[in-house]
Amino acid sequence: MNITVKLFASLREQVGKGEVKLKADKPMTIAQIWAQVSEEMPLPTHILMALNMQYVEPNAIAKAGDEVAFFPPVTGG
Amino acid sequence: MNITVKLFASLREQVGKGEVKLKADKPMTIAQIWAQVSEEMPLPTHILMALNMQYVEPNAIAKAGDEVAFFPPVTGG
Amino acid sequence: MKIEVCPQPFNPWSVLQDYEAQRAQAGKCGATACFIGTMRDYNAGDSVQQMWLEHYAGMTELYLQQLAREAEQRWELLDSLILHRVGEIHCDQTIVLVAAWAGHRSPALDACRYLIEELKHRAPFWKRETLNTGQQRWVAQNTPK
Amino acid sequence: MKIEVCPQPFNPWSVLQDYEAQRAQAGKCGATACFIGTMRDYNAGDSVQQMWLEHYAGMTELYLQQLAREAEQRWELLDSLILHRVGEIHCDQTIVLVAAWAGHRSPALDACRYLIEELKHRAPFWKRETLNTGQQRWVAQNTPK
Repeated sequence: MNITVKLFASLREQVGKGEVKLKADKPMTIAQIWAQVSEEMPLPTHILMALNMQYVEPNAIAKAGDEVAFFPPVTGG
Repeated sequence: MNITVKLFASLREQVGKGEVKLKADKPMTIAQIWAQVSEEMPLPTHILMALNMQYVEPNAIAKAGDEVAFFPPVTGG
Repeated sequence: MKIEVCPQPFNPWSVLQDYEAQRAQAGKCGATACFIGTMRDYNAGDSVQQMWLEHYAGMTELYLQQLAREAEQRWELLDSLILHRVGEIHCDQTIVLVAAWAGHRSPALDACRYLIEELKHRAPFWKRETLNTGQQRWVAQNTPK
Repeated sequence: MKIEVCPQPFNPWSVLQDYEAQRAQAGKCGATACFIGTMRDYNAGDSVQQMWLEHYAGMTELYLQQLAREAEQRWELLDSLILHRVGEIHCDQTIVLVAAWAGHRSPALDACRYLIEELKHRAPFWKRETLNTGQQRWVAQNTPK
């Protein structure tokens, strides 16, 4: 089973990926997932993170089947 | 020339008059006009007064040709 | 700016739609805030059947114009609108509509609230309610909020 | 409650008119407050030609539903509505519409402001502007107000 990782807006362009499937042999923190997806880019300061479509902090834990997302500050409205 | 005096809503019903023309031989305060129109009723506490359609205090002075109005607290909106 | 005292019922949304349609759109408006007051079937614990709205013709229009002008200056609005019913009003009918157009959201929202608060406290309108019992009464004072 | 992410342009006033028309009017609503965000032809000192609005499909709808539900509970609203555009947006087109229905004006106005502020700070939407020069840029942050 995989963890689906999504990136949005300027962050997607920076990292150069919109969606990635990560092999999830064991649970991982959101920070670890970022490191893997971004190939060790430092976590941007104002980045927002979601686990299964709910905001979380970098220490939240994702497991196989989960959806994780990274995105810049939101600018709707 | 006269001063036109108007009363509105509950105040009109209390005093029993909607509009009165007062003979204005000389300028009068709004308080004097109230006394004359109401036949010496004490000025109700929350009453509002207007002179030529602008809010005024009881000591404002009206002269011939002016329009004076007395009304209860407003309840529009 | 549009200020109107309306003896006939109006639909607030079509008023706003028509008003915007006849205005020149110029790319400067980023925010519109509006408030609509509607007649409820209850007030102060009693069931209300209908309402009569009296106003001071002349002063009301003058006051509403002053109010809108003041808000437009204070918040640098692009435009503003106030419509208020008078006469016989039934349940679910619109009593008042205020709207403010601005470049950004804060002035639009602040001005909209100011327009309705000031109108409620200063514009010469008076409500007389007819209760379901048939009893008639003048509303003594607006709720503070 | 109505929550919608809209790929096509909409007229906010006819949305509100249609929405109210199909709701049961029951004499309980005394106050409606609404806010509309519109695309300007300028931002941060530059002339803007058009805009692209990206969102996180799924999370956006979920978040807007949570937001509306929260506002409805906190202010005891009778109803609420949030519509937000995505995709290509042109000058003078509506970006967002929020509305709150309540018994009295204070909850309607407070909830309306809350809805738009929370949406701006938390709902996963992102704006990419195309300037008149042809340059494209992501909007880095919403204005604080």
